[in-house]
Amino acid sequence: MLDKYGIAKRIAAEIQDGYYVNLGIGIPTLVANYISDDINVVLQSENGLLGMGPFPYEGDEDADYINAGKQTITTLPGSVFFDSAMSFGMIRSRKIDLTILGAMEVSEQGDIANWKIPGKMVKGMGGAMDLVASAANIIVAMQHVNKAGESKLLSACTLPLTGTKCVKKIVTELGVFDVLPHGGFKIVELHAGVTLDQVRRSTKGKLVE
Amino acid sequence: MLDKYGIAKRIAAEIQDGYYVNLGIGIPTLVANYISDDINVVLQSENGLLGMGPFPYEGDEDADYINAGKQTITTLPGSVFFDSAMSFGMIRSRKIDLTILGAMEVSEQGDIANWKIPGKMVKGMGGAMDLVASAANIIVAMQHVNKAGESKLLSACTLPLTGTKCVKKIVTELGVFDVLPHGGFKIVELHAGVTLDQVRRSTKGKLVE
Amino acid sequence: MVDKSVLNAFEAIRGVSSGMTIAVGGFGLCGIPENLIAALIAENLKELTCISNNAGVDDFGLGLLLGRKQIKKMIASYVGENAEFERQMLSGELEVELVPQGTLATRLMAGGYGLPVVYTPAGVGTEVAEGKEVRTFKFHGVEKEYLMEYAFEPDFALVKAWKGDRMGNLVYRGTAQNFNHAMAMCGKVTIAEVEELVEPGVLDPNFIHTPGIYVHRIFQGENYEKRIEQRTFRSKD
Amino acid sequence: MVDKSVLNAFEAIRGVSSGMTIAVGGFGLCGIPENLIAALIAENLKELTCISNNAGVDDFGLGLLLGRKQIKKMIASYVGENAEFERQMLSGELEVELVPQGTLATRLMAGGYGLPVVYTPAGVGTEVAEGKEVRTFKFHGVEKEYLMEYAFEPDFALVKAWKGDRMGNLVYRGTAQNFNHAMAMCGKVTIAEVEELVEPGVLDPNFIHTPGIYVHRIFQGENYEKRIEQRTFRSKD
Repeated sequence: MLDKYGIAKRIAAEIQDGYYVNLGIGIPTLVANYISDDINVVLQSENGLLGMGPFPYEGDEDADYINAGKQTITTLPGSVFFDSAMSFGMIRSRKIDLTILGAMEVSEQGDIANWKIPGKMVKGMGGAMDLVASAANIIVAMQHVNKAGESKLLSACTLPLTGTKCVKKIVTELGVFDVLPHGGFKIVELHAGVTLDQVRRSTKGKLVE
Repeated sequence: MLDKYGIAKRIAAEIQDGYYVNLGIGIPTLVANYISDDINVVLQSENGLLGMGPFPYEGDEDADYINAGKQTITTLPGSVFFDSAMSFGMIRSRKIDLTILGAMEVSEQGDIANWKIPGKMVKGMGGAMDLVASAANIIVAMQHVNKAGESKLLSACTLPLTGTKCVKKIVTELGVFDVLPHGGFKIVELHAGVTLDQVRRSTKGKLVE
Repeated sequence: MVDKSVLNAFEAIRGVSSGMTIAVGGFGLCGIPENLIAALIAENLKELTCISNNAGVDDFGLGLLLGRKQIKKMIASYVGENAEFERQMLSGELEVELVPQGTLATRLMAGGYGLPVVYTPAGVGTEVAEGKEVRTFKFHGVEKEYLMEYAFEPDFALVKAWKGDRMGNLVYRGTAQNFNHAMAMCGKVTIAEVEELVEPGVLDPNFIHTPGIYVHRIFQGENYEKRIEQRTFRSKD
Repeated sequence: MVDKSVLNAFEAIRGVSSGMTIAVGGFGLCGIPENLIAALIAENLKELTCISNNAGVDDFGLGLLLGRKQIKKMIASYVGENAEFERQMLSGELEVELVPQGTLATRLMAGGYGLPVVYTPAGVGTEVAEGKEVRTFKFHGVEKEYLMEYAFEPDFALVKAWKGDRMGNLVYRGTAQNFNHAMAMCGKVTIAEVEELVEPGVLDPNFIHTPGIYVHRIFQGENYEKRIEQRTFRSKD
């Protein structure tokens, strides 16, 4: 079983040399820390930056240099700033090779719900709907079950959708799952110490073993 | 009766302080020479320049600095270069206050034909269709009759159209004419030495005296 | 020179009146027009519809307007970083229209590019699609559904740039560009505040982000706080 | 660093083959990719569909490809500055599709912005509208007709910039930017030749025209002629 750092590390292994990657807030942000030094990757921040660097040194924070999570960041050689319209232009035109984001629910068809819980304060979808509607490749990083112990891998999402038929892969604390083109969560691997039975019990949608 | 320089000079008098103006090829280009020093005007060249300056001094010509007529030009303080998409973006969003261009025919409804003569080599419409379709205010600079002596101010254009219901004013060697909202060429002024009769004979479309 | 400079924020917002729709630049608290927001407060304009990616925090940015109940409706992609916003929304005092961030940016850009509508795949199959035209296009080799979204045409656009000249040419710095450029392009009237106002010719004509033709008034702002929302850093060891 | 630099034009055009659709940057002879055009000639690629605002002159630019009958179809806004073009067009050897200049630019931009179609008023009521969807929108306070035009998705985009870095970031100079930026954004594969290739970090991240993400291959061109089509000047007296 993996903790959130383990999930982030496992996802980092999916990133290939030359990729442009958009990392969502939460576990996806952690992925940046595990990208191999042997490959070259460019991180996009949808508020208008390609080539996101690490946090600045203490005292060097600059209010004009932030990421989509509103955190102060730095640039790297070759970084580019641009406006929001171009940022989503490159997202829509599928120039981002991989999008990694969190989710509350994923369906066996690849639908994703991650922005709204009816009855609770809704903060908004931010850029998530644009990202999931356009990305060529989407990996979801999330816990396999919610705080109430209910599966987040479902036949159909119960929460309002963020996008449909878009998630390609899910990495949870239990394992790695591909969403099959015709539906179903295909077990790609189980993490160390995880039993098939554990995954079966935690997965409500169709599991392909 | 005015020559082409006179027509250009007369049109220049229509330009107001603070205007952004797009000048077409031919007589319209000459208009720039007659803009009063008392007003501030910005010339747009649709290949990607706001703030077109005069021709460079001999020897200073720069292949990277041209206007839409492919002539070498210079910039002025406050000039801006941009790409073709933004250039026509500002044209379509009606940021250009005045467009001045030549025509082969204008109809009493304000239709304009200036790009194609069937049976002759067609060079293309360039930016003319975009300009006439979007400009808030269009003045046509042209001779009143063509080389065969036929009126170019018609009930309906006979040549393939560049745009419809768009021309607001016409300046010819004979006079200045407003195209009325419900059709017709309203005589605004006759140039020195021009008789009403002369205009009547040279105008095939509906003349409003 | 076509001189668009005005003295200050108060002169700049002349004509902005209660009930209007205004686009306000910035992403979070980054790149927001601090001086113009202060002037809207001082003039006590009410019933504003604000198009802005976010709604500020309780004591800064658009949160200041919210606190004074000057905003009737927010059109944004991500809100609720402040308690008063949440209270007003839940009580029904504040109308909120949530728009995907890319759709928001593209609708603003469309206004500036003279495109009446755009088609985007964002929100297809979600509640964002409700009541909207859905149309299938083959693009990038895939048949896919798209939503038709209308261009924004705000009465005023209030933006903030790093530098600008008296002719209205604007240059942004870092990620403070964000929504400011697209908003500047689509305002019926666009007002820009800049950290440094320069004479025409100082800015390199090759590197202007927003050409002055889109900007109607410009002034040099003062006392920029440029607050940081999430100060993250690493230690130097 | 994601390094996109290649040695020269020949390496850059690998994969371009006869029958493909290519977008070629430039306005007149300004900002054309001279080295890439030379490579297309040397490789003798045929049956090309070229999207380019113009078609060069008899002995320069795309005119060189026309002279060797390498072009099957031109999609352009203004052509015929060369005699061979006229001859081929009149004889039916060359197919020509004339597109309003703004429509051309916007369809290219649409490709790069992931917008499958755009609506433009250009050409409404003219022969350009034939066979196209016409739709009325209220925009800028006016009800008006617009034509639906499709985004371009050329197999390759061949562009020329002033400077670029190995990561593909591009900067243009003066009006040589013209169609190059929009084309660079929409190529399935975009190849950029630059007058000066620099290391990442040399170009100011605030002032990049085309972000490297849009560019797949980049190289430093050589022997630029940069021919002037209409040399106009004034005397110094």
